[in-house]
Amino acid sequence: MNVTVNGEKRSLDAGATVASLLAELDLKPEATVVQRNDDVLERTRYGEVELRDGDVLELVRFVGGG
Amino acid sequence: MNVTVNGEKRSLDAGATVASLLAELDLKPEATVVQRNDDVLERTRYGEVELRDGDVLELVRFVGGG
Amino acid sequence: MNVTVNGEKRSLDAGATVASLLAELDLKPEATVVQRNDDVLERTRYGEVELRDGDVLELVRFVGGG
Amino acid sequence: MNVTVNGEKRSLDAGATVASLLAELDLKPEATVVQRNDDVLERTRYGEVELRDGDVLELVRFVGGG
Amino acid sequence: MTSDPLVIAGRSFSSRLMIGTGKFPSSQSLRDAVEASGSEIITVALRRVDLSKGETDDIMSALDPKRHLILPNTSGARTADEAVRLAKLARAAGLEPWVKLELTPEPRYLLPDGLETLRAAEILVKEGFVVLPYIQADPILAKRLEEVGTATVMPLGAPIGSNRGVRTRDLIRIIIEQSNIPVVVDAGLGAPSHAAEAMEMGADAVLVNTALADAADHGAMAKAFAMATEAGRIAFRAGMGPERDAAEASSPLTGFLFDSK
Amino acid sequence: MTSDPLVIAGRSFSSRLMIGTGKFPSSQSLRDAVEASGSEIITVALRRVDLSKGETDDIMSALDPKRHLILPNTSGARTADEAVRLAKLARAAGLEPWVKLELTPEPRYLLPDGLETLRAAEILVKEGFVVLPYIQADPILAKRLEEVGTATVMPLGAPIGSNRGVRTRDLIRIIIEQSNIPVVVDAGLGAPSHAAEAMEMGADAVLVNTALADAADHGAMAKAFAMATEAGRIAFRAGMGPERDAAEASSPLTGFLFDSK
Amino acid sequence: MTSDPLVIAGRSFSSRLMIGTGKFPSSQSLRDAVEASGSEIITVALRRVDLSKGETDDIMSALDPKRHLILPNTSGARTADEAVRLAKLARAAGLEPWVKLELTPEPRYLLPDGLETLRAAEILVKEGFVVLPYIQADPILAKRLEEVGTATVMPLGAPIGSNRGVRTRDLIRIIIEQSNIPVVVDAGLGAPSHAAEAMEMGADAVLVNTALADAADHGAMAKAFAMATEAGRIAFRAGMGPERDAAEASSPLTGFLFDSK
Amino acid sequence: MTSDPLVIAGRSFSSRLMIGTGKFPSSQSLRDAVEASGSEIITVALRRVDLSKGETDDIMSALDPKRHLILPNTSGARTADEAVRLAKLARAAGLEPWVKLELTPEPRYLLPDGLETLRAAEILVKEGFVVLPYIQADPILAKRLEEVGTATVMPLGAPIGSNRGVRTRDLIRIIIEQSNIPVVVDAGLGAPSHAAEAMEMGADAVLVNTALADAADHGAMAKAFAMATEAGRIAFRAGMGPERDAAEASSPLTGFLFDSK
Repeated sequence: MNVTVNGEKRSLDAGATVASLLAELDLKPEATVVQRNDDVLERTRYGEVELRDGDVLELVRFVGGG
Repeated sequence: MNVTVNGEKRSLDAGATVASLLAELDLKPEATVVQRNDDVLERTRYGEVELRDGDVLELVRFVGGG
Repeated sequence: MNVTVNGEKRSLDAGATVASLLAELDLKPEATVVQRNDDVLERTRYGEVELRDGDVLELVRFVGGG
Repeated sequence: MNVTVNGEKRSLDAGATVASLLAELDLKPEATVVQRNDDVLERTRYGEVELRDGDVLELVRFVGGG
Repeated sequence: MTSDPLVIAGRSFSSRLMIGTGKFPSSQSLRDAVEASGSEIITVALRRVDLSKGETDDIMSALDPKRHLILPNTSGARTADEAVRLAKLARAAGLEPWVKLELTPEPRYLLPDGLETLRAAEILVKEGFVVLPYIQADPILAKRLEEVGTATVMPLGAPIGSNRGVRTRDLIRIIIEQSNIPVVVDAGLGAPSHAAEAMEMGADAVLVNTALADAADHGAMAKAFAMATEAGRIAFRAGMGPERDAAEASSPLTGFLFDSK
Repeated sequence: MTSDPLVIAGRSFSSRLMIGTGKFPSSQSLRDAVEASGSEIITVALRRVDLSKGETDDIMSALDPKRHLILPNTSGARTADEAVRLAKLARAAGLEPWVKLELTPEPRYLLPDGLETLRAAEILVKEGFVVLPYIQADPILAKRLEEVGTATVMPLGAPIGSNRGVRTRDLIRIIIEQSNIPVVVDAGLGAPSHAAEAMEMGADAVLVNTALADAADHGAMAKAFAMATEAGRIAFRAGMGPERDAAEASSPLTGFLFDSK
Repeated sequence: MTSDPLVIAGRSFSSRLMIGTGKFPSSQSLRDAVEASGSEIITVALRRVDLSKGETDDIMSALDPKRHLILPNTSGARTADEAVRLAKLARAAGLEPWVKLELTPEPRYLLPDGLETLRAAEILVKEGFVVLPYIQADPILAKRLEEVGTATVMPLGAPIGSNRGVRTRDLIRIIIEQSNIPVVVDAGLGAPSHAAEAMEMGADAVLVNTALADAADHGAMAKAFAMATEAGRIAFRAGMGPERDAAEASSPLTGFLFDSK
Repeated sequence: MTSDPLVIAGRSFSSRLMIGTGKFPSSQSLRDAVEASGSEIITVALRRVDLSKGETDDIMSALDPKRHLILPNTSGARTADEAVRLAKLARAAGLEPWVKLELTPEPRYLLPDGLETLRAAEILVKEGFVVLPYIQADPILAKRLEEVGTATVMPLGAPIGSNRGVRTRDLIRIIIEQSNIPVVVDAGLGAPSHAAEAMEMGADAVLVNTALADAADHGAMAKAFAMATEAGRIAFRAGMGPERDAAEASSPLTGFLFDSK
């Protein structure tokens, strides 16, 4: 299936979850905020949430800022 | 008849014109801008324009300003 | 005998000492520096030092300063 | 004969004058101030003044300054 | 300086000093200042006649519409709507459709309200006015006003009448750097050196009033501001040298006497 | 301003701008600056002829002794003795017995040495010179120099050639307040606004060099300084208003429209 | 200073120094600064993960939610709408509903857009956020923000990262005089003396970032700012003396020796 | 800061804030200031006893010779000779042979006389005194004093008691750059931010008196100056960032949300 991650198209295997996507991208779940189609997901549910074709994901984190 | 001049109630004789009002107030027509019920009057017509009961007049002039 | 104290003439009884002068002036010896004819006297000797006619004394102290 | 000009030793033919020296150095007399052994020479006399062995000369001019 | 005219809304002016007409002790002192300033753009305000006073001096008698662009301000307005009404009244009274847009809700410092000013500017530009807005030294607001079509921006150097000079210089500098319309430094200029500084920074013009009215000799002070404004402009165009941390000798550092080789 | 001459050592000058002649890229650019400045007091330096170069431009050709008081400086001198010798040499070379006394032992900031300057001043005054000493903005030293008979004091605004302006304003103000001889602000004036500020403070004159030589258009910059210097003087005499913390309205705060009673 | 807490939106803080976390060369240097500053309010930004980079340092590991109020800013937003979305995202990510509202459309000077900031502030306040808006030193805008319910105003001293100090002091002074909510001077403070000056003027707090990141020793600089901020606050409360034109002797002017009567 | 002692004449001090004892309303307020300042070098003056008054407070009771170096000044002296006599009198009275050399002939601005100060310094150094001369911000004089062997130079920031801050900063900077002995900024420091600024510039210490005596809470103000002085020193050593003309973002300028690729 195809999803958009941070503005980039990306194809994932069926059954992919947020957790598996983060693992694939080598990102720590606890440091990453995930917005899916305008909803921000709770960190605890990253394992359950299955991605769907056409999902638009924003993977965001806090960085240094003034 | 009663008119409002610069926020003050004032009673005038019937037939009073803008010109007669300015004269009564000792004001130079050429230095005074007259707004009557939201219309600004042409200076040349001060003599003709008869005032009506309930008219609201603003007598205005240019002063020093920065 | 006559002495000059801080620019003022003053007459003292014969036998007056620095200590007796300070007492007469109601001044604490430990807070007062005494210069006599250009010599600064040691505080311990105020009791012994007898004043002589014509002595010029400067009674000085430390005060607040920047 | 030998003279010192602006701190440099220099040998001149006998009979050399200030004027001939300036000419040799390609300097305008009217723009050059000549000090010889602490005396400043009058411009009008540059032609007459013969230099002597051991003379110390300062050739000076006005330049731009603030 | 006719070779270097100030152009506002397609109209050329040879003087870069605008003056205000407030607070002069007499018509004569105002006439002296107007004359000596050589100004071509002169501001006036609109006020109700004081009926209790009757006839008083007519400010307009000191001005000559042939030589002076009489620029009405909207002082007294606290909202965009009031400012628009004042502008229209001035135009209806026979002045050209130019207006110094001035919206100062707070009386202690008389600082302009950027939001209401922008709102009024949009309306007045649509109504065909040439709009010269008085603003704080806010480069973002200046850009917004340029976008809605004002003819200039008039950022303040310091509060009106404070004579404090170009205290906002860091921001004025940015406004000048970014602006495509003339920048007129208005308010707070209390000395000719302040006007010169603004012009040296690249401002297109300055507006002065209080400093002239404050003077003991109004005509002389107006002349002084005119000269300093022109001097600052000439210097800006002549290319100024950089500020240096150390000294740079003005006399040669070689050829000293008394050195022997 | 002929009604307000600058008087130094009993001699009157109509211009209050003195200029230096150093660092101009060409004789022509210097001529342009001299002409446009309208200056009547113009400084030059004395240097050894560079024998390796032969004939070069003659600075004096740009000056006219009838219109200009040519004021030699003692730049290059590191001691009172050297300064005195330079002054005498200049006089012997045909200049009038006027000298800008300049004693700057240290090359990085070229700040004047007050002690040597005072020592040289005493000697030169005795020798009949009209002495204009370049000094740091030291009010005590300024008084000492006045006491030994110098014709002026010339405190610096900032280091020579730094273009930093009147950084010493707090002390210049005191010197002006206490001085009975003309105060000429010299060095560091990099913009016409700096010259105007010095004059507004009550200085009697200013001296400028680097700012003119730095300019792209030397004549224009000289004209700008001349105008600003005069503007500052006129303003000083016209009586300037006070600096205020709050605003002071330039338009009336009464008679607003839209108020009903 | 626990007897003099900073209170924002009903919450008390003992430190009046807020710090930003940008531009530190390493997590350790940031940790050092956070520790030494004693700050209780620390700003962070929200950014997309760079997918090409994979895992990187986690800024949050340097912060302790128990001791620090982590204040997300809306940097990157160019419109009110974007700012609102960023604020909500930060809250959804688990931070408290506090936000430093920062709307800087122009990249060269990063000056905040007052109109969009006001618009965003109204929305965020309605949504229940504690809003700390970054603004230019505009007293009129500051009042408007107070009226719509922001918790503070954060006027800039100079452009972000410029280290220029409180260049807007004339206007900051007015904002402090007129404000009923805490005034936090933000941006441009490059030295501890700048922070102290802001506090002496009566500011309630300061925010610093670049000056800490610029330092060679980040921890030491953070400590210096903490001390200077507190020093400025103490001085403000202790009642400072007036600036004087003349001297006022600190030693007695009487009782001199060597005087004879 | 014990790792960074101030060393004068071979003696180490951990505090870089020196205080004066003049003009305090009471012994208690002075004691509070001395205590809170943590100062180790404290100045006093010498005056004739007022015979008409009899016994008064003894300033020395507020000081502890074990913890404080009591530094007598020569205030009141108008000549080198008087200053030397005062220094000797203080030493004879039991103080250590240290002296703050202060020669101010003129009462309105109390500016020091450089010539007399240099003359007195030469004598006192020969007599074995540790000499700390109060001077105007004259880099040439500072060098002369260093050459004759003074232990420090103490240039003024502004006239005594004026609270105007480091107005002489351009020249103080040069003195610091060129000096091989400690530079103590003395006089005119009216706020902790002024002390911090002087230390950030690289001054070795500051001396404050009037600002403490002026305060409503003397102890608090002394503490504030102590903190600010140390903060400025720490910042100087921590390496400060440069002043920038434009902004430098403290939050990343990449990774913005809402951008699609």
